[in-house]
Amino acid sequence: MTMMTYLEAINKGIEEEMTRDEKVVIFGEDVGGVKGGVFGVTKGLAEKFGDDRCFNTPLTEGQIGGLAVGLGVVGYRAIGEFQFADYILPAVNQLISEASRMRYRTKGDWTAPIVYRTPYGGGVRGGLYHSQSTEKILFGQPGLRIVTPSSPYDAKGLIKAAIRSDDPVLFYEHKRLYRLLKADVPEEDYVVPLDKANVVRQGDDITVIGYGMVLNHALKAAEQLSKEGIEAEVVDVRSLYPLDKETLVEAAKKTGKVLLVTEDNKEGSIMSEIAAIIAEEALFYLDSPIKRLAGPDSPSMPYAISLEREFLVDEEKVLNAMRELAEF
Amino acid sequence: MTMMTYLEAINKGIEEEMTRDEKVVIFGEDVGGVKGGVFGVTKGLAEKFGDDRCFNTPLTEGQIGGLAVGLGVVGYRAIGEFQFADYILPAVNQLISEASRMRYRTKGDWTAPIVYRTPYGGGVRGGLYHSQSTEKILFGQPGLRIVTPSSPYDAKGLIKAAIRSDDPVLFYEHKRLYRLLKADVPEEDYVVPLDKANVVRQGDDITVIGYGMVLNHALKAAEQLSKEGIEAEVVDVRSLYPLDKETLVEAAKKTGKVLLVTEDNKEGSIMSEIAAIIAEEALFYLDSPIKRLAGPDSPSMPYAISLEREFLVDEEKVLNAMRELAEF
Amino acid sequence: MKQLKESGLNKEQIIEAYKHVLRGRRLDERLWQLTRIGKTSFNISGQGHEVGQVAKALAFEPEKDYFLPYYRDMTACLVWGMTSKDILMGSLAKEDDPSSHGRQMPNHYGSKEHNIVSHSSTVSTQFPLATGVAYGAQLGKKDYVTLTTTGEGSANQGEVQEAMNFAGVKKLPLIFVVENNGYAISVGIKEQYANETMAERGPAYGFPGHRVDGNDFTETYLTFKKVVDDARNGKGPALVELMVSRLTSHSADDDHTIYRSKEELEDMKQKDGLLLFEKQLIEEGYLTRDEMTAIDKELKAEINKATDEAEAMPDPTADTISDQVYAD
Amino acid sequence: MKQLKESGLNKEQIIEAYKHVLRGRRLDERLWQLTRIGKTSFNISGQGHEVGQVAKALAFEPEKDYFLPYYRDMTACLVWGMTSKDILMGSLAKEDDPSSHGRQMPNHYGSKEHNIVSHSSTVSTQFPLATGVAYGAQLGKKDYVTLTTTGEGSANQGEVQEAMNFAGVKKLPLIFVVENNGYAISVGIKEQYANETMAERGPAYGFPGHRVDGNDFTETYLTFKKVVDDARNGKGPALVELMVSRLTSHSADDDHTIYRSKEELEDMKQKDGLLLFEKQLIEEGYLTRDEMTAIDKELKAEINKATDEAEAMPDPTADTISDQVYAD
Ligand SMILES: Cc1ncc(C[n+]2csc(CCOP(=O)(O)OP(=O)(O)O)c2C)c(N)n1
Ligand SMILES: Cc1ncc(C[n+]2csc(CCOP(=O)(O)OP(=O)(O)O)c2C)c(N)n1
Ligand SMILES: [Mg+2]
Ligand SMILES: [Mg+2]
Repeated sequence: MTMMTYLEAINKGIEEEMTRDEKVVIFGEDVGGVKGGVFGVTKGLAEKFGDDRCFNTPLTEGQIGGLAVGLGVVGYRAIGEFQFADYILPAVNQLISEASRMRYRTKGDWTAPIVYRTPYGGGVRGGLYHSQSTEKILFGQPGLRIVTPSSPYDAKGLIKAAIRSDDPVLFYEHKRLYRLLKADVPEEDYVVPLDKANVVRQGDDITVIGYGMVLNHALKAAEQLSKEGIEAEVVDVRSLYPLDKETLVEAAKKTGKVLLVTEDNKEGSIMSEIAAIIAEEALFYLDSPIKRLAGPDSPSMPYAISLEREFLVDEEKVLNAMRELAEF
Repeated sequence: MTMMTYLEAINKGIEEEMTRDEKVVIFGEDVGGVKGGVFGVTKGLAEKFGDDRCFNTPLTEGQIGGLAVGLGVVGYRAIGEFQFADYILPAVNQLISEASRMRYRTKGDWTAPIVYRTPYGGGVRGGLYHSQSTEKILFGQPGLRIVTPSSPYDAKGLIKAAIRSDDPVLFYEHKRLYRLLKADVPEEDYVVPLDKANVVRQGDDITVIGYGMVLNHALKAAEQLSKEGIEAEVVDVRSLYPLDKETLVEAAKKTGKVLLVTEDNKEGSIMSEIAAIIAEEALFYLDSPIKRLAGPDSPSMPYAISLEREFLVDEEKVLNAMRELAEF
Repeated sequence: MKQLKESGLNKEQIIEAYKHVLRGRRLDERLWQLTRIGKTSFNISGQGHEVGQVAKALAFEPEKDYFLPYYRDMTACLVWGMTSKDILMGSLAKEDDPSSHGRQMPNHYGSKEHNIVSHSSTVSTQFPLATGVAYGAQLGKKDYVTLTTTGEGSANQGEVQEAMNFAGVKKLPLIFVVENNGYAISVGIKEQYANETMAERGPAYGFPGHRVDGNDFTETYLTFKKVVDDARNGKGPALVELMVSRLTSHSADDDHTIYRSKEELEDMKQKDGLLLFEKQLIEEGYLTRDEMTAIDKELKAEINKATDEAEAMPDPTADTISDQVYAD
Repeated sequence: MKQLKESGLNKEQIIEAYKHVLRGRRLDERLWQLTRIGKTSFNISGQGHEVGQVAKALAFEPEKDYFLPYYRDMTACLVWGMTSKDILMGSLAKEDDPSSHGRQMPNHYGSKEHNIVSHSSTVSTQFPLATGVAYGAQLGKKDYVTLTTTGEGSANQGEVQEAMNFAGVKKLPLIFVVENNGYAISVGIKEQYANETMAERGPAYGFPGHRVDGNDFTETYLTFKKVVDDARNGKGPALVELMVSRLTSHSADDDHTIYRSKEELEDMKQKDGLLLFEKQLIEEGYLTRDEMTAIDKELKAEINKATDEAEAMPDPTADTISDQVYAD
């Protein structure tokens, strides 16, 4: 076990996989050379694996998206980085039209094993274009997987699983968690499944479902509420698409009171799909309306501190919503 | 009143608005000249309004998206056509980063009054890339509106309202409805609001919510069921984003049994958001799980007739789902 | 026009080339026939592109070189190794269609067996992919060359420029082709781009660009021979603009008599590359008219047989709708 | 370097130009200061670009011409009419910030009053917008010219090429500028593009391209004068590549000493355009060192005052989070 940040865990996971399989290559804007990414996630990789396997691309996200697919069809495992999740938008066409459909449209003759990594999320004074949760835009594209870790342990195990997967995987990294979370992470080789939600805390009173920063808020709030005699079941969605319906539905049934938390806008977020699944498959187990706690329906996320705070779903908002639900 | 197809109604609506306001311009691939669009929606407009106001663009959707925004900031009302809804993907960055945020990011100093028109939907042997319902990709972007007509009357009234709106409006046209629907449409000037769902049929037994082709299936199925003594409330969503929550929630409460129908994939469709809203705001009015009838979670929509049929939500599937719900 | 013997190909090879050209024409005629009688629902054809495509493809080594074609490249795909039956199975959407197993529309060529990578309908997305395939050659120290193609309208897509830019930076063994037939559906060249030639765009990304008359077999073949040799020898990419004619309407859904004059259509027919090639073959003593008639008969028989065989193949079954969405 | 008098500007104008340059430098130094002491959380700076930006902007008529800048264009925006206080209000995220009313990060310049169109953080999205603004001039028969800018890294984005292509086709009164400082964050030119100059890309889209030394005031001014005059006279667009230096790290979040050598940094400092310009002004008899010192003092006082005033302005209040999402 080594103490590692969320960021270091991702870096380590990539390093291990690049060592294990020389077909793994990684690229993106500022990913190569001595810089190793604007957040430092790819630090040391160019030095260790050479400039052919870890390299800078020109500032062209569509190209990053398509380059990965092309490498995939000739047997490489490409990891393409989008510098911010906001800048995945120029690559949406490649991700949906190409990456997510190569397998299906050839019935498996050609495949595109890819990891697209990208930092997402707000609360870093990033303003409208460095704070977004863009995963909803690519949600619901069969053929593509979307996953996100919410702990250092998952960060390492999930990136390793993503790299080994034969599917294209969109790997979202919460940029506020990069250095905020530090925990013991095994040095051994392990993977975390790409298709399983994770019940991170057991409880009988309410069920809270989330991922990323807000999941960590929920965990803290749950400890607080425990002192007040309220026990929350907390579920980390982890596999954003396809969703692990079974685990999510079970967790909803268990307490009958469900709070879905996201830092994205309320309408159209992944939490809406989870609500729909629960309303379809567990309706008669529910003792309260399915509550969603989310950002307002205004464009994410203004820069001024007053506005950013107003937008953000912080620990206090999560705590209040959990308490309110428990009291319902 | 004149008998008009859905397609003619859109053409007429645009023509009326271009006559009324010389700031309205329209462009896209094959939109100008004598061709007037690959489906013929813009036929006659270049001849009538000149090649400056109705023109062909090069084959570049990102450019079409941004051109409209630029025209908007200097006082024009641009109508940009994406030849197929599938080909909106190269423009997603412009639509989300620019069109939907110009107003918000300048607190109203600069605005982008735009209509982006595009034909969507399957059942035309269009295969994977001429059949998609891509509205979910742009759903949930505050600042942008998404609307779609499901009748010739709405087609004319809604396109006129979209053109007059000071917001960017994504206007989805179901390509199977273009020539399938023909109805009496008033010659007078009228508009249909951009933010209201429409209860197209009253009933007390079940509530069916949908739009586009499947809405028309639901209407036919409702007539059939009426003969069996089952009365369906049928709601045309019409304003896909932002949703008209009030009307949708009222309709759900009225019967307590809700069927949501879409020809899109099941996960991540707009119906999921509607389910979430109902589960949050009308849970205790429900007598049955919120049912969603949708395409399978495989990439829309294979070409082979057997596969296309399997994918499509047709009248029979809608009828069966409605009957099943009524019997619940 | 250059003499055929200047190509350096021997008589046998030249006659083989002619057979490819004629097979392309006859097979396409068959596809139109099948569309007219309703056995397939769509065709988009390369009539007028055949001579250039054969000359282009013959400069490669299909056993190892990769090809990422576009929808008019049927004849080039035949040279690359696909059979008439393969093509027909695609148009008839058969389970054994090597392009997509019936999942894509007709004319979306691909074949794992022959290194022809599947393409989408969204134009030019293959360009970034091709850079990945080509980068794979550098990474793996393989000496294959990659070819990718598109139309002159589609060449304006941003992704094309991004791919060319990357290819320049990495000096990839990659040949870009723009098949310039003067039209993007109804949009003529003046409305598509303002530069003199598309070939000029090569140097703007740091590599050579050549324009060749696609009806001049020898010039085309020699130009490709040179750029393919250079690419294989580490000298980097090239762009070739192939001047061709679109003898037919854009596709089965289009009627080009609306936007092209009678004179233009008549003139083009006179200059049909197939006729010019046949004239040249006779004049330069490769074949007699009788020999051509014999070849034609032989090819028609081949295509008839292929049609019968393809029609007899099984269709995809509905229960395969969700096969190969994901790897597992 | 050309003599200043060759510019055709009189002494007063040249001194005015110097004041703009120095104001740009001093104001940016203030912004860094505010960042260091935590009063703003971010800065990205145009140090090293100032001389070229002033020479560029002076060739336009800001009362009527439109400007779609990028984040390093602060000095050009000052010439266009924005004040130090305007800029400071942006960095301090004040309600009256004309760029975004505190909603965007610092350095996202815009001003309705001065025809400076708001831009996003997503690089180069302003290029397609600029074509819309410029097409508005043609449509409305107005004689304004539009200017848009980006960095040499961002110039590789597909949307840039699409916009240039359209501008060529429509012969728009539009000047494209690439401010080439040799770096895209840490990525040097060799990894960005393989062509000799960015200017070459103009002709590839059918219009002239010029490369100028941004530290050569006269050359830069005259080049812009010519292309602006041509654009205003209906001769169409032009591309200007402005060779400049990035004297600072990419932004407050970057440390360029990691990827740039000491020698390079030292050498660049020696060639600081401000110092060269001052030397030239003295040598050519426009100003004495003492006069410059006086101007500097005056500007510092102006900036101090502006800082005080800007700091005293009100912040946006949390309750405005949902203002101006939509028109109504
Ligand atoms: C991104 C995208 N936009 C639009 C279309 C619709 N479309 C198909 S082919 C075509 C014209 C292509 O013209 P060109 O590139 O010149 O090729 P050609 O058909 O002439 O060979 C268009 C607009 C598409 N398939 N993809
Ligand atoms: C689409 C997009 N991708 C990535 C980024 C992150 N980013 C911001 S500036 C920058 C480098 C820009 O370099 P260049 O265009 O040369 O401009 P410079 O900063 O050197 O003036 C990058 C990668 C972004 N803002 N937008
Ligand atoms: Mg063409
Ligand atoms: Mg730069």
